[in-house]
Amino acid sequence: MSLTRDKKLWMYRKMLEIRHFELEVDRLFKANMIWGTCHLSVGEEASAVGSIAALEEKDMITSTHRGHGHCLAKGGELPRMFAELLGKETGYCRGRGGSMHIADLEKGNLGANGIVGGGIPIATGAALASKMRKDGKVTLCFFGDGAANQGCFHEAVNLAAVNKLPIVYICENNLYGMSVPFRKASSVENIADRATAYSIPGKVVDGNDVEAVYQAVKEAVDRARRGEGPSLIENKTYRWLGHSKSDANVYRTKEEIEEWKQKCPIKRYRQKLINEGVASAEELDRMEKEVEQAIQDAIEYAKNSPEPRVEDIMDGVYA
Amino acid sequence: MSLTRDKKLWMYRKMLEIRHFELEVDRLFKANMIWGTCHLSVGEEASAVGSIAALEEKDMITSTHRGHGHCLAKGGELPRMFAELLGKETGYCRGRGGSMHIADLEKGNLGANGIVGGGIPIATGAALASKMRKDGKVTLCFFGDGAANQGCFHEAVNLAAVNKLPIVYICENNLYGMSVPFRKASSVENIADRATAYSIPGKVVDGNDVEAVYQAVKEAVDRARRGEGPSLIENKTYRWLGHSKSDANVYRTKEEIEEWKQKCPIKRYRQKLINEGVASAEELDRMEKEVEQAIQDAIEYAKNSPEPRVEDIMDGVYA
Amino acid sequence: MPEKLYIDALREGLREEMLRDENVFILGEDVGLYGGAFGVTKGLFQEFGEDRVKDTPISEAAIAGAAVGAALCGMRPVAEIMFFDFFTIAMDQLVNQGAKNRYMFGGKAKVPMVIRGPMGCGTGAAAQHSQSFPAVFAHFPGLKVVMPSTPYDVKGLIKASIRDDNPVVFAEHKLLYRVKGEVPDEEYIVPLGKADVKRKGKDITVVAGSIMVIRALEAAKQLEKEGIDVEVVDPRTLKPLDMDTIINSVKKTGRVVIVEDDPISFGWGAEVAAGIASSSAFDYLDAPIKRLAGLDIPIPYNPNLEKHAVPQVEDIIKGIKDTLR
Amino acid sequence: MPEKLYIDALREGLREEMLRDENVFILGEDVGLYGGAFGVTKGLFQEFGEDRVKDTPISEAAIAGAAVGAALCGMRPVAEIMFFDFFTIAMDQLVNQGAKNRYMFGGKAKVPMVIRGPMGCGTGAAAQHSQSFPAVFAHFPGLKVVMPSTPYDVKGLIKASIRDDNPVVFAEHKLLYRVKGEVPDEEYIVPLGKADVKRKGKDITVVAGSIMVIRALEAAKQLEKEGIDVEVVDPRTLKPLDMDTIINSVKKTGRVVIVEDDPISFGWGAEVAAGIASSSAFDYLDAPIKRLAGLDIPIPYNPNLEKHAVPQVEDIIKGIKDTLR
Ligand SMILES: Cc1ncc(C[n+]2csc(CCOP(=O)(O)OP(=O)(O)O)c2C)c(N)n1
Ligand SMILES: Cc1ncc(C[n+]2csc(CCOP(=O)(O)OP(=O)(O)O)c2C)c(N)n1
Ligand SMILES: [Mg+2]
Ligand SMILES: [Mg+2]
Repeated sequence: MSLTRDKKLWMYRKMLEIRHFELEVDRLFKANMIWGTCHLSVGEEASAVGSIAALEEKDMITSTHRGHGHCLAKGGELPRMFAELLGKETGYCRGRGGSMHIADLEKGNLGANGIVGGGIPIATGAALASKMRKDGKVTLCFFGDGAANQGCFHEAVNLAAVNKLPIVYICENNLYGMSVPFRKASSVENIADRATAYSIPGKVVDGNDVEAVYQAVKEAVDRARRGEGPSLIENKTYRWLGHSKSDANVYRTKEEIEEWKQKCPIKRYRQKLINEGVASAEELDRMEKEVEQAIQDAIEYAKNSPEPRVEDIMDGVYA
Repeated sequence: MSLTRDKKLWMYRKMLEIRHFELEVDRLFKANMIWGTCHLSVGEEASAVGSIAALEEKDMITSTHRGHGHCLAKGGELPRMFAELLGKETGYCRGRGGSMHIADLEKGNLGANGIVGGGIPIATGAALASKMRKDGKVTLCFFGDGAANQGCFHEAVNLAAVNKLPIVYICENNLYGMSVPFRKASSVENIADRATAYSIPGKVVDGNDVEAVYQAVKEAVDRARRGEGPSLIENKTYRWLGHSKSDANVYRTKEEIEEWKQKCPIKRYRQKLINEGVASAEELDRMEKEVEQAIQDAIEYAKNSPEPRVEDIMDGVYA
Repeated sequence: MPEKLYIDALREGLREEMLRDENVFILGEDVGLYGGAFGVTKGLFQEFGEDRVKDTPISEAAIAGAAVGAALCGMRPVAEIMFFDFFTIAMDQLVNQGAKNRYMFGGKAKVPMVIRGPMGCGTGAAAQHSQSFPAVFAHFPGLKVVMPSTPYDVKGLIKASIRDDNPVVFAEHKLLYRVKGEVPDEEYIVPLGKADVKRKGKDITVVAGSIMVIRALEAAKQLEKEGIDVEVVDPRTLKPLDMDTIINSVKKTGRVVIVEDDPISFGWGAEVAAGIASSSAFDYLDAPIKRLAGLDIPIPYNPNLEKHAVPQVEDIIKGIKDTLR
Repeated sequence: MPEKLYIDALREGLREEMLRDENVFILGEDVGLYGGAFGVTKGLFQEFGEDRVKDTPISEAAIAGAAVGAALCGMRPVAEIMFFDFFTIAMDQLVNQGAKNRYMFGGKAKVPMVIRGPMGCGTGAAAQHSQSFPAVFAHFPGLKVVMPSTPYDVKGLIKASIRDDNPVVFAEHKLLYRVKGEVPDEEYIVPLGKADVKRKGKDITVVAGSIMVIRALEAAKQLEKEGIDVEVVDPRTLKPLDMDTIINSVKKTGRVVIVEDDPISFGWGAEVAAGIASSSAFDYLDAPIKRLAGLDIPIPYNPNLEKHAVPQVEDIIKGIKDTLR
């Protein structure tokens, strides 16, 4: 499963896109231009991108409250994402959902989720549909280390395992569930060890190594597509910023955060691409400029988009 | 942890009591003297008795829909149990609960449960209370193989494990959850293997060998009492009768049932007691007669007990 | 017209929709070989195979959640929950996911699923297997709630529910399974959101749902002998709720008794009463609105207590007479 | 009297009960060092230690269930659920276990626990973090349901709830946390089951709960200038529901508007309306009972839509005027 140059550059670009997108969101938040709350995945980009890189276009994902990265990697468009965060009619959810509910069904993104763990049974149902229809699709189900303590995780993984459903469960272990350290909430060394409880493969991956993530997930996706059932993959990573908009970070040390910043998945991949001669520093810089520009354009688009009309407030409850 | 003669005879007597109690219940049911439904544990007596034999009197249990055995082993009284099944005011629940809700708080039985898996978080809370109060109590939490697929199993065991609570989870694996075979519902060889998911000890036991059950549970109880946290024990066993009152048994073969009847935990223990010279066949026969008499007396008591008064129907909703 | 049992009519509805649309499938505990705890799905496993009549682990949250996910992908799952009380375990997946997905995604998803199961007391199943609380689901925007009372309705409504593109909570009643009624051989559906006047009358309106329709009709029959002419209106679906039919009936009769089998406080009867009290029927009311419902207690096991926990025919007769006085 | 924030008064109530009774303890997600998502438990961890202010895994069902179990053993747990929407995950443990245990055990167990958390919209948290549905819990016999609207009430009611020997669902409102009001320094409790007339008036009764009390009082203030004298009644607890106070007020004024922030269909306002319509106040009514409530939609994210999803002060003013016309 060797990666083409295009794929490598795609992965790098997507990580950049996510990083810059989220830093802009953070800025807009602080400027009071975004309402509500949101959860940023800065530092975790390799997990979203490496995982989704292993999919085909027709495949599906379910995402989490920390879902911007998943959405972008699965083909989400910057303008519609910003528009959603700004609550505009042109947003992915016509301004009804906001950050926690962005879905992009056409691209196979079955949605972020405000309920921790809430997407796990849904992803499992999507995989059940694929199996029944024999449509050859695989579903990736993202969730956090905290979510792995929800009952629905257990129920869904067991259901998938007994039915050999085409699904890959991806735990993004960033060492905290909100303020609670992984070790205080989860009585297990690695979430991947829980695979044993369902007789499925489990694998711990360096979640800041985008190619390692890709390889592990690809293997699991192939397995799923062959009809051999689910796998559980744990990407060990870290979020650099607070849990959500209001977070004094009392539960982590500056040193710990700094240490993880040193393990930046983007910087690391950039070095690798340069070292391996995949691209020059200049090419990558140029790419970054493009990304930044696209993001500024997207913000403009969002700002200029119309608000939803109050007359339409009842629309869309029922089909 | 060698067993005294008294304890051995107590275990034998309790198994007999449960067996005869349930066969009488079955008879009363068929005679339309019992209302509603009930779930009999004929064939599984060693699991209830061996497990509870490992407890001290102050310790607690939570039971299941198939809970007569647990209740009797924990000191439940035959007259009040029959009275409950007959819906009488003298029953454990004053006729309000019936088979599925018998509780005996004074004896540490926190109740049978009509919700499969429903008792698992409750037991965990009881153990939490013990830990906070340092009262030295241990809680045994009974549940079936089917219940081990409920989300609350996962949540509760993890909660107990991170808090090192004094609790022992006892899965009574009788190979079926209602009509669905264990292997079709649970993607794991043994429920005990799920212990790995919480880094706690897990052990598979021959659930028809009352002393083996005792030894395994005793070890886990001692561990819990020492403050070292929960364990998961799986008693492999089998129910001889239907799942509940109406069960055509279409999902099992006669041969399978017959084969398990050969493994009768009571017959087996009887032989052992005689072989080891613990008691003579006559002594054990006499004991059985006593048990039968006690049961007949209990049924009489229940039959002669008063019905609840309709005027009291609102009593006991709120404390 | 042939007479059929409620349970058989329900099964026929399921079967017809499965034949009609290969996206329809059944999942739940013991729905396969066993045919469901009450026998609703009996024979369907043999006819359609284990893929389309799927036994699941005992995992209500995953059953509901998987149904939501499969529905989002275009399947039309019909999930059986063995007893209505257990809907609480699947609650989050129903009300936070299934019900909200479409709206919060900007009107861009469909969740065509049915989740069904029996509510109600009367079989001695006690507190955790007997409660009726369909009103709870009707309070969550995005769900539809159906509560059929006759063999005719249950067949027509299950078919409509399966064809509906929204999540439908389909509340059966244990005691109705063995009730007989006319069911035509020709295909038909009963649309969601239409109340049905089960009996025409001019003296008083009884709004009854589910099992209480049967009891209200029996009460009406007995009162007929005393010259009291009772109109029985069955809302059939709680969401959408057809208040128009109810209001028109009340305007005609000027008196109303509402009969439900869930605990009286905050039950669906409250919504119906409130709807009447804030409607144009208010001026036509000649007596206070009367509500008959279950006591505010968990259902007791003892058969005599159990019987007293919810309205019986005698209670309905008395309630009607009190309101006419 | 000193003025305090609702959130601080609530915390004081928790703290006092923890000092008073060592069986009282707090459990929930991020309630420890972090002090709770909204800061309700801030400082308690430092004061009482991690045993009595216990961070749990993200496992709402186990939180509620463990509270039930601990309560059965004589502890008095106060479980925090981070958002009211997540109560659905803990639903079975609350309604099938906690609520029913005592009755189904023949009146022989006590379940002295509180489960609390913030409901309501107005912060842009969207569909899965904004819903109010306290009425749902009030429909389950065995639970009590409390819904405090002021700093005074929240302190007195949390203390009463903790001392109560039954499971209490304690519904706060996000927007109330920062509301200020008078809170005496001396110890007091507010008993469960007593409505409070938050403002006396003679022209019309407004029954409002939770955040809507604040808005109703503001509406009353504005209408005073127009010579309209509004009485505002706050039920404070939905279960037990003090209908007497409400009925007496309606008898006095002859007109009533009910204001709630949950979806209108099958909300608690329906029960209040139904209670009035079947009571002795029926004959005193000079106008149909008016209900103002949230729209039947999941809460939208966009701030303008969100504002329109539930009644605002203007809507209440309009509702009152319509009813007086
Ligand atoms: C059911 C539920 N419980 C609690 C919350 C509040 N909450 C939002 S995110 C979060 C932490 C989730 O931790 P994890 O799964 O590890 O994801 P992470 O935030 O670390 O990415 C919590 C507790 C929620 N949204 N849903
Ligand atoms: C939550 C819930 N789901 C389903 C049921 C119906 N039911 C009662 S017992 C049972 C089987 C339980 O299997 P297991 O846990 O293995 O216990 P066993 O009956 O074999 O002793 C089922 C499905 C229930 N009572 N509660
Ligand atoms: Mg995390
Ligand atoms: Mg079993």
